[in-house]
Amino acid sequence: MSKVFTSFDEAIQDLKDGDTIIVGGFGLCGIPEKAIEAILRKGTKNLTVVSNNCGVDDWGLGLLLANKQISKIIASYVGENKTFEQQFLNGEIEVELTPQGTLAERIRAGGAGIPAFYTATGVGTPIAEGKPTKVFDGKTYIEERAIVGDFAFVKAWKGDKLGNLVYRKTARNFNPLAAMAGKITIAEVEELVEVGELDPDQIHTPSVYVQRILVGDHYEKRIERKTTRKKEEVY
Amino acid sequence: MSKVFTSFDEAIQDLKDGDTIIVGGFGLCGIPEKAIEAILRKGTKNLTVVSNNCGVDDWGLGLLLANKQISKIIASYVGENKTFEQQFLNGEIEVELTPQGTLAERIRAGGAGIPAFYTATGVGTPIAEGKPTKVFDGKTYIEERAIVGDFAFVKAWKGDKLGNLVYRKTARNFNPLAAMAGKITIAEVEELVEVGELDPDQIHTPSVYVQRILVGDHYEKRIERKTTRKKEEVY
Amino acid sequence: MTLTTREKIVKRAVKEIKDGMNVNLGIGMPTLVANEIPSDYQVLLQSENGLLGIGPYPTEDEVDPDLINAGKETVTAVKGAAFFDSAESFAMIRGGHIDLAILGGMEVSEKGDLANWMIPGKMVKGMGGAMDLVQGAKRVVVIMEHLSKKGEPKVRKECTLPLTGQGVVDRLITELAVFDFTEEGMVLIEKLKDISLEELKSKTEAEYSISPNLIEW
Amino acid sequence: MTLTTREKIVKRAVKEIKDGMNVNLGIGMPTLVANEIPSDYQVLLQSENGLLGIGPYPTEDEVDPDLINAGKETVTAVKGAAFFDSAESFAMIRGGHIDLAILGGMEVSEKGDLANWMIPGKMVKGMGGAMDLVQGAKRVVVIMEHLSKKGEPKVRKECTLPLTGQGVVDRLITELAVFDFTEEGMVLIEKLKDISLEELKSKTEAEYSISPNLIEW
Repeated sequence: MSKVFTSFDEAIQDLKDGDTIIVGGFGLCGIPEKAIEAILRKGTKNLTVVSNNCGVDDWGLGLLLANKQISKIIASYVGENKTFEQQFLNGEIEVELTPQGTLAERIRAGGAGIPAFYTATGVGTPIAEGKPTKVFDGKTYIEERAIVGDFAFVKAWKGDKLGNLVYRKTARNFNPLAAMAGKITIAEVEELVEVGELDPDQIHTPSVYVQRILVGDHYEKRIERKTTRKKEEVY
Repeated sequence: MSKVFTSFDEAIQDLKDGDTIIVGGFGLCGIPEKAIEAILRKGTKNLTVVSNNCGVDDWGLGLLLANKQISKIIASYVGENKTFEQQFLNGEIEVELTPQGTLAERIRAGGAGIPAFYTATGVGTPIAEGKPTKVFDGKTYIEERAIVGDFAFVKAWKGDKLGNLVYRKTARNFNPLAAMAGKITIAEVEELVEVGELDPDQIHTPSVYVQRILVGDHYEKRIERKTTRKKEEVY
Repeated sequence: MTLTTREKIVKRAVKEIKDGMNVNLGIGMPTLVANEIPSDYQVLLQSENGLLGIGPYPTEDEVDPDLINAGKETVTAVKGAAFFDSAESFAMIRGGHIDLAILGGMEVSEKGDLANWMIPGKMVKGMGGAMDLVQGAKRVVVIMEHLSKKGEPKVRKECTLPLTGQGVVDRLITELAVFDFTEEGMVLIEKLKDISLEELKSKTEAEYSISPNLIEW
Repeated sequence: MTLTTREKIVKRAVKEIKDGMNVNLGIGMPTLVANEIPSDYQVLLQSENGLLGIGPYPTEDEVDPDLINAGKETVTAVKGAAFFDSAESFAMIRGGHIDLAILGGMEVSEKGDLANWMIPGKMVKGMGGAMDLVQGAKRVVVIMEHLSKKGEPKVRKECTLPLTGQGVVDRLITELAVFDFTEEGMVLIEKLKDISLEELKSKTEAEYSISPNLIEW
């Protein structure tokens, strides 16, 4: 009955070719590094990946791209990736660009049992093409559909053995939403604590959303753009 | 420029007859006691009140009912209130019963700029009457509209002077949603702390949603149904 | 010890709960099911006002006005509990993350319709979270007495009261019998030994088939 | 000291920020505006990846891979900052809680349309949060150079590039002029002293009226 796994390979055993996976993270921040590595090892093909970005050439989801495991991406920005560019121009990969806020809300809606909602985002732009619209109080809105994943992969800072999760700083981003929207949600954490150690008022993802939990070691947490100031610099 | 007020009467000075107010709380738990008392003193009439419940006869929103300040209630359950019953049967008050989850989501949608969403809740029941429906993947859903308040009144445990809020236990309930959906959101807290004292990872309501904040003293926190066990009782 | 009608229903209802489940128990009789959950089970009880992991009632010293259940009773929270706001709470419910909801009923129809929130002509109190629960929970079990206080059938061909949900009930448990609602219609799957099939039929307005694997207790 | 074109634009743009505002600054030139905000202002900068209260870049010791801005640069957080998830972040944006968004542009039309995310024939990178920001922020200010690198007008009758938003721009700031988009159309409200109205007109494809209170700098 325990949700705690010790092997990432075992935790993703039932991931199948053609599955839709929702992956937490923004850029390279708060990405489920260890699960992505396991998917790379497993070699699952034809994945539809829902994620705000798609990694860089040699890290994060970029690894799955390079290994040609992804056939479709639903994302808001895929700009940092030459592998992607090539595969897109070759017609090897389908892309559904979605405004970032709409993407976040579509994933939340998938988790919350809301099949569709309306937003003004994208009205009058290419994003609106083919989508139903409706006027409320004189303003036009687009209908956007929910997203549900066969699996969701999330990365948290701490988690307890029941699956309650706490994120750190901007590594939270899409992770709590992804957790809600996976039929099977697999959480990886830097620190796995005993049940009762997390303050119930401070849990970001309640355990009900998490089916499997693992602790990962040696998180690389790669930085995409390291920007610093000199110590004496006044901001 | 400070958001900090010291007088509840001053904080609600611009509340007008006929305004829509969204009020946090579930039952008598986590209700903005002090703001309600100020509204009672001010005597504002014809209020549309959006709140999960409507207090009891002599406490919470029941005080505004008894003083005939409310002309319409949008709530999920109004069962604990004889004053309400009388006014309803006399036709003095209009009621829009809304399933609790739909109510919560309508308020969140109001705060999140989503004019409408679909839910299966209430399909085939009196709640669906007169509402547009739509079929997604073979299942019928009802379209539900967002709620925005002229004012929102919320009660938090701690708040800082910028308006960041932290709630305690089940006193959170509708409060974070109400905070999002008020054109002017007035937060009352048990403890007002300096900016920087709250952990940024643990804030439930970010300051952007709060326009005015006050500390209240001597919270009564009335209990509706005190249920206890004997110490030795094993559960 | 002879069990009361409610005790009988509660004893049967608790068997619906499996180890590891996240469960929402409705107000009233369903709340009593909590006391019967085997102590070695890891079950989290959800309270739609914003708590996953309801604990026992507090001792006098533990009473906390900031910690109540959906019935507005003071409660405690178990280890591993989480608090959240009402939108998150119903995201859980509506999104199918609650494995089981056990709810009371006024009437259930043979199509699995449920009425449990409103009696026409009487004061309307509201549906609270019941309409969300019956649509959202993965499995909906209704527990109620087989007949009304006046001896009228509550298991109906069609509900006479306004509905809480249409075709939402998976299983109905009364003190006399257990019925499942399937694609092929309503099926009697369990009954009291002491009641004949004829007598049960006479007390049930709904039409149902009888499972070939009928269990008697 | 002579200011570069970008510096001129940034200096003018910062005047849009008032004390007490919650502001979102786009990636690129808008990010530079942060450095010019008067130090006595209580302004919170929002980063759509989940931070309200962006601080300065970290020192080498402070670098934290878990703390980045929407441009994926390492940053710090100010006192009073809050972290949240992406749905909450865009609830803030879409719900009109961000007072001001300052964004870069490729083209702006006389109707206040903005194009800033896609060049046909070139690789599409994505719109990120720009489409949400232009629809949701209470006020949208676009900053861009008046002409393209090839010397072509970027302030257009109609955008030639795919839109980010239709009729969403409240104010446009270039190194030559400032325009408002009102119910009565596009209005020139400020311009560089050194440029004649004729020259400005020749560099601007869009049609605009001239404010009776035209300011020159």
